[in-house]
Amino acid sequence: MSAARVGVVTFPGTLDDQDAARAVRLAGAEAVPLWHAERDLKGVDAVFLPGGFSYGDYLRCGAISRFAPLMEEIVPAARAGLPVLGTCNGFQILCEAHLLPGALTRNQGLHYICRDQRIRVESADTAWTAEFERGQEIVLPIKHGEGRYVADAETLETLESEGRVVFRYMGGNPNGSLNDIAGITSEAGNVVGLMPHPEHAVEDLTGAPSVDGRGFFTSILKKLVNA
Amino acid sequence: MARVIVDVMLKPEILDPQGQAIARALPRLGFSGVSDVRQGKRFEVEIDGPADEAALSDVRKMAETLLANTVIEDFTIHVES
Amino acid sequence: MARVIVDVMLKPEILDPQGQAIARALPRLGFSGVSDVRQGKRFEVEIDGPADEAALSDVRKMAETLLANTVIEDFTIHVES
Amino acid sequence: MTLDSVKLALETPDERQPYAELGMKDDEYQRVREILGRRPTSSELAIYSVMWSEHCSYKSSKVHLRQFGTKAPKSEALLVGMGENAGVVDIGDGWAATFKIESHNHPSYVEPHQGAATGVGGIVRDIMSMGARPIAVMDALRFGGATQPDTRRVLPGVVEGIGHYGNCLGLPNIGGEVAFDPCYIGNPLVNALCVGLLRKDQIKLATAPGPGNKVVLFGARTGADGIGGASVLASATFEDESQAKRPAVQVGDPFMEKLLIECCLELYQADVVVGIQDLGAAGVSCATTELAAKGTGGMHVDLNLVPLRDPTLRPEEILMSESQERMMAVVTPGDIAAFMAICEKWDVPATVIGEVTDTGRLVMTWDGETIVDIPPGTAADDGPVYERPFHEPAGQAALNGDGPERLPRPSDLRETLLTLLGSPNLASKEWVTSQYDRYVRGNTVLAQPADAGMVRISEVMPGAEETTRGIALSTDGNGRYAKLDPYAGAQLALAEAYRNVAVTGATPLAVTNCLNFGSPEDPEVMWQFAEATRGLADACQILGVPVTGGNVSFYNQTGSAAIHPTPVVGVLGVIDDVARRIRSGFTAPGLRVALLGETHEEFGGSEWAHVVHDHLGGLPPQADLAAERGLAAVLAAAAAEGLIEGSHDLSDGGLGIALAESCIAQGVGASVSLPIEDAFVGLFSETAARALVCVRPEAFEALAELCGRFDVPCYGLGTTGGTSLVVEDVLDVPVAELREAHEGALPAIFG
Ligand SMILES: Nc1ncnc2c1ncn2[C@@H]1O[C@H](COP(=O)(O)OP(=O)(O)O)[C@@H](O)[C@H]1O
Ligand SMILES: [Mg+2]
Repeated sequence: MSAARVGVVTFPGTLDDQDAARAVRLAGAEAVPLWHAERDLKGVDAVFLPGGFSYGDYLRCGAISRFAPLMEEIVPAARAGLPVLGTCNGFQILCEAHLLPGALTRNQGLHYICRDQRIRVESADTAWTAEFERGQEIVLPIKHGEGRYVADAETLETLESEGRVVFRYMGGNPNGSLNDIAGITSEAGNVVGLMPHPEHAVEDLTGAPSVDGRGFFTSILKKLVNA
Repeated sequence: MARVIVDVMLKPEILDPQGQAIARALPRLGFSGVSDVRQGKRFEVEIDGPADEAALSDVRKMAETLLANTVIEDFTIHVES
Repeated sequence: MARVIVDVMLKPEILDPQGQAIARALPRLGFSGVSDVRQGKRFEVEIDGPADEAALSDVRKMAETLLANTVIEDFTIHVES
Repeated sequence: MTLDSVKLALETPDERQPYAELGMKDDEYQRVREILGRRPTSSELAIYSVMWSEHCSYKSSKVHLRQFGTKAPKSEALLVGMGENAGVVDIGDGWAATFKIESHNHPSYVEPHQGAATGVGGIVRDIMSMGARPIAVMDALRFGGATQPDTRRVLPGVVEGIGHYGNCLGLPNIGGEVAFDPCYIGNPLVNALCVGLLRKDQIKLATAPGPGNKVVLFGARTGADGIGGASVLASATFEDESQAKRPAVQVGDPFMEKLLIECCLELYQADVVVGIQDLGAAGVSCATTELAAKGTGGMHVDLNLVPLRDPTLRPEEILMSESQERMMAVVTPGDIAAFMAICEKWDVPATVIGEVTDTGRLVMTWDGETIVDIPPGTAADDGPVYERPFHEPAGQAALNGDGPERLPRPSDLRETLLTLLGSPNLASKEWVTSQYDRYVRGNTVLAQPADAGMVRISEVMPGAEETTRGIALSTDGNGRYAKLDPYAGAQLALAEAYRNVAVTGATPLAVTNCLNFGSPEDPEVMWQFAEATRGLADACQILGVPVTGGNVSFYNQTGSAAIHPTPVVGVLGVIDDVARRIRSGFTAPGLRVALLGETHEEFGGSEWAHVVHDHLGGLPPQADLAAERGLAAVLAAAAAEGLIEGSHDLSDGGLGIALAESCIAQGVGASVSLPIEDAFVGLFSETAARALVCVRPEAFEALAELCGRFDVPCYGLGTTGGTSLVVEDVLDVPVAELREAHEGALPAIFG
C-alpha cells in the first residue's frame, strides 16, 4: 500500500511549510511540496495550507494568495471533497477564497500574540479531527496578529447550529473572536481552518509544550487509508 | 494618467479595535468632543489612461475582488480632482 | 455632529511595500493599465459639535500627534459633506 | 544641475565642497585630495564621507578593537574571524554557525517601529551574505525608565518593529534582553542578533575576483531612504529640537527580505555566486568599494543601471541611499542566466550594473561620463584611524567610593523579594516576547524564558539530518556595572552570557559584541570604551572564547549626557546532543535543589540598590573568570551525563530572584535554606559565577563529586515541591503570588 500523500502549499512568504511537512511525515504520510505558481495538485490525497505571511500579508492576510494559480486548482477540488486544512494564514486564505465563511480581522488587543493556548475540540466529525473526542481540551500554540474571527449573525448561527465550529478558545479569548471561535469547517466537513498551529505541537523536544497537534495528522491519515 | 481613490472601511457592524483604541486614547491626550473614530484604508490607484467609464469599472472590479473583502468591508471610489 | 475625514499617506519618498505588493500582483490578476498603487489610512472622526474652525484645528492636532506618524506620513483633513 | 565628473573636477580644482556638512573633517578631506591627486567629485565625496564615517570606518574604535585579535585565545572552532560580515564558527559534523549582533539605536529613537525593523533586516542580510541560512534572531533592548513618557512611545514601536519584521521572515526569536534605566531615555539601545547555519565548506565572502565577472544588484529598488543616514543619522549627535531636520528614515519590506533569503539560498545551492555582499549603511558605496577592494581590485559600474524607486535620484544620492533589502553579487558571465532565472522564480528584481576589472580602480559612470575613479581600498580599508585621548572621568573615584554599604538593609525580605520581582528590569518580559514568534520552523528547543535560546541543527537544512547537535545563544550586558567599572562591567557581561549558555548544557565557543557608548570625542567616554574593550579582550582570553565580530555604536548621548557605557555581549555555544539540553527552572517536585558557586556580599550596581534606593555607587561584583570556567565545565559534563533536571543561572537580583523564577517556570514550589548566615546577602547579593540546579535525589552525590573535581562549591539547599517558595526562617510565598508580581508588572505599565 502506498502512503497517503498530503500536499503542503508554499506561497511567497509562507513560513510554516517545513513544520507542516514534518508533521505530515511524523504521522506516516508523504508530504508533497506544492508551489503556488503551478497549476498542479500532483495527485495528492489532501492539502495543507500552512501559516506565514504570504505576500507579506500586505493589503489583507490571504488577499493576494487567494489568486494564485494553484488556488484555482484547490478551490474546485475542495468543493468536490478534497480534504483541506488551513492553519493561521492558511485559514485566512481559505476565508478569502470563500471556501470557508467569515473573515479574520485584527486582534482586538491590536498586538501580534504568540502563546500556548488551550482550546476545546467541538467537533470530531471532520476529516482532520476524527481522532479527537468531542469536548476534548488540547493545547496548541497560536501566533498571529489578525485572528479575530468575524461573520454576520446569520452565518454564525448557521455555523453553530450545524456544528461547524470545530475549535473554541478556552481560558481567555486571545483575540476577540466572535463566540470564541478558533476554527471552523465547511458544510461537508472536508475543509477545516483554524488559527492555532497543530504543526508546532508534534514533538517533545521542540515547539509547544504539548504534542496535541498529532491528532490532526493521524485523523487525516486514518481517513485516507480507510478510504 | 489619472488617480482613482478607493476608500475601504469596515462595515458598521464589524468591530474596529484600532478606531476604538484611538477613540479611547483621545481624552487622555486632552482631546474632547470626539464621539467615535473608525479606521479604514485608502488606496491611490494611478491609471495610465483617462478615468473614463471603462477604467472606473475596472477599478471597481479590483476593489470588489482584491482591495476590499466585501464580507466585512464597504468601499467607495472617486476620481481625484 | 459632523464627520471629519483624515487621510494619511506615506510621504512620497518613503517606500510603500504594501502598495508595491498590490501593484505587482495586479497584472497577474488580469488588471492592466495601473502604473502605481499606494496604500494609506483613512480615519473617520465623529465630532460632537459642528465642524468649525476650532474643531478642525483640534482634529489637525490629533492627526499630527496621533493619527499620522509625521516622520514618515503626510495627512490631509476634510469635512465629509 | 550640472554633473560633477572627474573631468570637471580637474578643471575646477578650487570648487568649495560641502565635506563638513557630510561630517568630514578638514584633514580627512585633504587626505582624499592627496589620494586622488585632485579634488574629489561630489560622488567620490559621497563615497569617502560615508566610508570614512565613524559608523563604517571604526576610526575611533579600531585601535582598541585590535586587542580582540591580538589577545584572541587559540580556538580551533574559529573559521572566519573579525573583518568579514560576520564571524563563522565550526560546530562539528561538517557544519558551521555564523552570528553577529548590531545596533540600530538612533534610527529606533527617531522612528521606533521602522528603526528597529530595519535593524533586524540589516543583521539578517549580514548573515545571509556569509552563505548561511538565517535560523534565529535575538534582540537586546534598553529603554529609559519604564514609566517615563517617551518610553511609552519608543518601546511599543520597537517591539512591534522587531516582531513584525522577524515574524514575517520566519525566524524564531529565541532570546534577548529588555532593560530600563533613565540614562537611555533619549538614546534607547536596539541591538539585534542573527545566527545562521551553513556547511563548513560553503562559506561565502565579500569579494569580487575575476575580471569580466558581472556585478549584480538584486532585491529592492533604490529610493531616497536614509540618504546621508550613514554619516549624519548614524554618527552625529541629535537633539530634540532638530526633529524638523530628520533625514528620511528607511522603511523595511520584510516580505522582500524573505524572498531574498530563499532566493540567496537557492543561488548558493546552484553555486552561481562568486562573491556577495549585503547593502547596509552606505549602500552601493560600501558594497562596491568593499567587494572591489577584497577582489581583483577593480570594478566598473554604470550607475544609470541601478533600478530606482525614485527616478529623480542623483548619482550622489544613489551612492548614499540606504534602501533596505538589497544585495550585491559577483557572478561569472556563464552563470548569469541561471542566476537571473532563480531571481525571477522568487520575484526578486536583479540587474547587472557593472563588471569586475583588473585596473585596480573603482570606476563609475553616469550618462556616459566618469564620475568616480578611485582606488577602492582607500575608501574601504584605509580610512582614518584616531588615537583619541582618554582619561578617567572626573567623578569616577567618588562614584566608586560611594558604596552600597551605607544603604539601610530591609527587615522584610518577603516584601523585598516581591518588590524586586515586580520591578521593570526583573519582571517577566512576556509582554514583549509574546509579540515574537518563537516556534516557526519547528527547531526551537529553548526560547524565553530560558537563560539561553537553543536551536537544533538536524532539520534546519537538507543534509544535516545526521547531526544531533544544537547551538545555544545568549546576549547580556549591564550598564550600571559598566558605569562603575567598565573593565569589569564588560567582563561581567561576557561572564553572564557565557554562564547562560552553560546552564543549558552547551559549551560556550565564541563571542560577538555590540559596544554602545557616548561620544568618542569625550575623553571620559573614550576611557570607558578603552577599559571595556580591554576588559572584554582579557576575559575572552581567559575563558577561551574568541571574539568573532561585532559592532560599535558611538554618540549615544543627549547633549553632554552619555548613556551608561553598555557593552552587550553575545555568546554562542554548542551542545553535542541537543536532546540532553537542560530545561529551565524547577521541572518537577521531589528534586534536590543545589546552588553551585560561592556567595559574597556584593551590592554595588545591584538591582536592589537601584530599585529600592535609586543608588548607583561602589564597585560591581567581581568578575571571577576562573570560577565561571569551572562552573561551565561542571554544567556541560553534568548535562552530558544526564545528571541535571533543571537549571537557572544567578544574575541580577541574586539567589532570591533565581529561586522565584525557577518556581514560576513550571509552577513548582521549593523549600530551601540559605547557605550563608546573612539572609539578605544570601538572597540578593549579585555575586557572579553561580547557578541553581535541580537533580534527582540519587544524582546529588554524583553532582557534588563532579563539582569537587572542578573546584566548584556545591550547596544542597533543599527540595522542590509544594505550591510555595519557602526559604526557611525567612519567607514563604505562594508561587501564584510570585507569578502575579512577576507577570503583572509590564502589562500594568504598557497595557
Ligand atoms: N565591537 C567589535 N568587536 C569585534 N569586531 C567588530 C566590532 N565592531 C565591528 N567589528 C568588526 O568590524 C567589521 C566591520 O563591521 P561592520 O561595518 O559592522 O560590518 P558590516 O559591513 O558587515 O556592517 C566586521 O567584521 C565586524 O565584525
Ligand atoms: Mg540568565
